[in-house]
Amino acid sequence: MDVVYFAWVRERIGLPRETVETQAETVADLVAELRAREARYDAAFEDVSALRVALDQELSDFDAPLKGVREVAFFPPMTGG
Amino acid sequence: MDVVYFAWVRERIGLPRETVETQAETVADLVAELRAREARYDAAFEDVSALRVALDQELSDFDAPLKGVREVAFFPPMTGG
Amino acid sequence: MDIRVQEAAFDAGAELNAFTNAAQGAGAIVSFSGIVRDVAGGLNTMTIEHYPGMTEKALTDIAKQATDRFDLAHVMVIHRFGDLGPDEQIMMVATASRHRKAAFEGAAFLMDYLKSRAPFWKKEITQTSADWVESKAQDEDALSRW
Amino acid sequence: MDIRVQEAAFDAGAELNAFTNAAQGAGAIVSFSGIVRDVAGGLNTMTIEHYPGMTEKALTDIAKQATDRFDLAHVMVIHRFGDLGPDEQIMMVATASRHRKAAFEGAAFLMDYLKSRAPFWKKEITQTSADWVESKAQDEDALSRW
Repeated sequence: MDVVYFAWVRERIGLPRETVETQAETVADLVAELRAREARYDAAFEDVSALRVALDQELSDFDAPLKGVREVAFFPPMTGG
Repeated sequence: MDVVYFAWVRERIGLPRETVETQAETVADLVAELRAREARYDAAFEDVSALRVALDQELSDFDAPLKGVREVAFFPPMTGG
Repeated sequence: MDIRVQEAAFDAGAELNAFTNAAQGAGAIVSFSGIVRDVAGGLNTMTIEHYPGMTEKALTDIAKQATDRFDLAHVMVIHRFGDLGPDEQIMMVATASRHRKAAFEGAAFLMDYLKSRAPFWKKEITQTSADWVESKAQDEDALSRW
Repeated sequence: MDIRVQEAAFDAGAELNAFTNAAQGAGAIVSFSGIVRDVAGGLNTMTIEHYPGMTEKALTDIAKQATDRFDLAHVMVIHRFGDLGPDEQIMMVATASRHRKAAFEGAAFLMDYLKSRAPFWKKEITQTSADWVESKAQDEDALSRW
């Protein structure tokens, strides 16, 4: 599964994109796996209420199932316009 | 007192501007005087609810006093923009 | 504040750029332009009559109200009179503000008041007819929201 | 519908004129442009990051929703990414409709959704700081009116 990061999430984790081998059933499960890996992930995902998630480029939420998903993106609330 | 007309009021009365000698105390009194003059004035002022009036270039109403007023304008509702 | 009542055509794009330059630091710019629409029967000419003197006063007053109420950094109103053909620009307003909400509301306020309070009258001339455009009850109603 | 996500600068005035020509018969055109504002400390650069692929999909989806909901004759969205200096154009939306109310509401709707639903992030870089712009609660709240 491809996992991509934007803005300060990308900066905290230190990379824009990685491929993750996971059996996580939901986004929240994936976040728990990532946080357990290393301090920089733990720091980036400390407050998920400050984060947004997109599954295959559609906005989604942290309860959503990952079955069939190829790309998960984590980022802060958008500030376009 | 200068009296000016715009749009279809001007067309019905047949002139854009005239000087009127009047002792009318209010706009409504002036309208009554004009209507008594000739059929074209009577036709133009038949339905004052379809008309607007400005006194010295400020929107006003038909009850307004004419004391001190130099220019009275009659016209249909505006359609700018 | 830039208020113009003129017979000559204007270039909306050039006006938008000039307005944006004049409003440096504003962040949010909204423009509205009104274009002559064709009508059933084929429009030859739209003739716009106005009340010289009162028009400028009314537009200045409306623009001042909008500036104060929405804390606008800059306001522009251009309105033409005389004979216009289909697809010509009739008028344009622009507002500049730090925030998009104020810029949008300022421009909508300007347009609502301009429609019902500035002394312009439109006549649509086709091959077979010449009719004064009638005001709409909804245009007067639009003022009640402000 | 004209949706562009690009690094290059654009000319808002030229875009407004091209949009107006493309929307012939519409009568009412509204545009919004967003400009880089200076910040306390003096802005060197605003860097805009986006999510290639998702950005285009999100903007197209928002523009389709606006078109259907407000019966728009034409919609344009241009949004830049990369490094911008003070007073540069960040983005622009334009709407065309027969009626001014729909053109205004369509443009305000586009902006509200674009602000909170299109994947762009802004970073403000001065001599002494580099801060991601934080989203505002009021931007999320603005969606509730639609």
